Amino acid sequence: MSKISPAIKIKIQNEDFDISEETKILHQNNTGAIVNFVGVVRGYDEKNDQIINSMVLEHYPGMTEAEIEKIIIGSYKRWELTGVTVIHRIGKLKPSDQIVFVGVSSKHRQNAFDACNFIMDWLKTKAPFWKLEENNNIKNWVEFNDTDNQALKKWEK
Amino acid sequence: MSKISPAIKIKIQNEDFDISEETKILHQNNTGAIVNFVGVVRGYDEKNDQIINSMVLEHYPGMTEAEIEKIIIGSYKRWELTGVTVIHRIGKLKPSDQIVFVGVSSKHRQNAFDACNFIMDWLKTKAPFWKLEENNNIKNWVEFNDTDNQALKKWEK
Amino acid sequence: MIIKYFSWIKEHIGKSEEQIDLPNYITNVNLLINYLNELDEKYNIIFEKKELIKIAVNKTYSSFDTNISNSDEIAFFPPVTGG
Amino acid sequence: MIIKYFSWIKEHIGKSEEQIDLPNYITNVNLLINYLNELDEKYNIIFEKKELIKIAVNKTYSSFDTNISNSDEIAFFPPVTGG
Repeated sequence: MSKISPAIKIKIQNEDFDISEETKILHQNNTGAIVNFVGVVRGYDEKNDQIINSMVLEHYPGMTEAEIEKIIIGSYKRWELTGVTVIHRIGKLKPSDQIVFVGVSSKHRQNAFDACNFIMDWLKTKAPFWKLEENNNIKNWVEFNDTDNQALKKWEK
Repeated sequence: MSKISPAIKIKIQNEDFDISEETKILHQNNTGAIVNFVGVVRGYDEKNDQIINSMVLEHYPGMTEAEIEKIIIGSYKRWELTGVTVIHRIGKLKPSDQIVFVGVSSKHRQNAFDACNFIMDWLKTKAPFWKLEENNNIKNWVEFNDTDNQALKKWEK
Repeated sequence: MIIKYFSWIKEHIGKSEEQIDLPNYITNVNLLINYLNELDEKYNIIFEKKELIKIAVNKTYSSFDTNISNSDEIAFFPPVTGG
Repeated sequence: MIIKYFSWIKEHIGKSEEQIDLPNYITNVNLLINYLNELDEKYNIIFEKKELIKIAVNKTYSSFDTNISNSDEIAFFPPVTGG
């Protein structure tokens, strides 16, 4: 966990999160628009045609927080944000569990949409997390999806 | 209020809303991504260089719900959504109050981002609501902002 | 026919709704506006710049040449400012 | 030098972290990989397709020609799959 300023919050945690509470924190002076993304564990892996009973998320402690912090600071300037929160869960998760929260506040709505969308695209391709899908005794490290790389490219200026 | 199907919810109400509760409702089978937009009353009108103490929102009962329902049904197909909730508050609101909630769930994140962004752009230009800003004895009907019209155009196929 | 007004139009007319009996020859929104303009000059300011007025017939966005009859509900309002 | 491994690379190596003493002539990531490949053949599968491996030096994304020294922390991992 690190809390860089009152308006930037980064947490890597096992516990679930409460979206209402997180939204309150994003509510700063001058905020007119808040966009939240919530990622949910799905119970089915389409690529491998496989039901998922649970998954385990591992990450690279220290690097994760540092890289997320860098990307948030860049987003702050680009979209004139008033707050950013990134929460990513690790450890064992089950289908329909919340896995990731990206919340962004700004004076204007399009900036909030774009910044939240960009940070999610970035997390998918750059934040050092890895998913191990489990189905009884079958364990399968999820493979990187190249369409995520394409998604990130749309933010290149 | 109208609740068209388990996964579509439209409410025009005086009361505040709870984002966590609304997000749970959006959490359907097959949902992988939820995007929420929360609009917040700002305490300052930049156009008129005017502090806002409160505002009153009026709408056209019946037409509001019907028009929102139409746009949601169109979005459902276009972005393969699993749930949509639109809540818009009416009556007297104060700066930093939540005014509007648009929540969208989908299998894939870009669809959720786009659908939520589109519905917000649509609400801003087409949903029959009107804001009266109040500052002591000065009352001022907010003027339509033409940049909102431009924003909606980006969704034309 | 029920006519509804919202926002500053409602304040200018002094009521949110009125009932009028439509003569037979009033068959579309444009003709209704001409009729109201002649009925009372309070309508003139509202319909002075018609391009700034939005119209709904039976709670659906409509235009100046939309057909109407005595059983319809018409609404006149300024561009919307919610969200 | 500390070397960290994640995901299937960690499982293949059989540990998440190891400490090695870097000879002086190992001055960048490429040379380290050659060194490991000669040390034990378990490394070969990992570095067989180098374009599939991501590298961090001191917790920052780096490349095969990034300079390294014995006091650095290096990590090898597959493309990420969080979010």
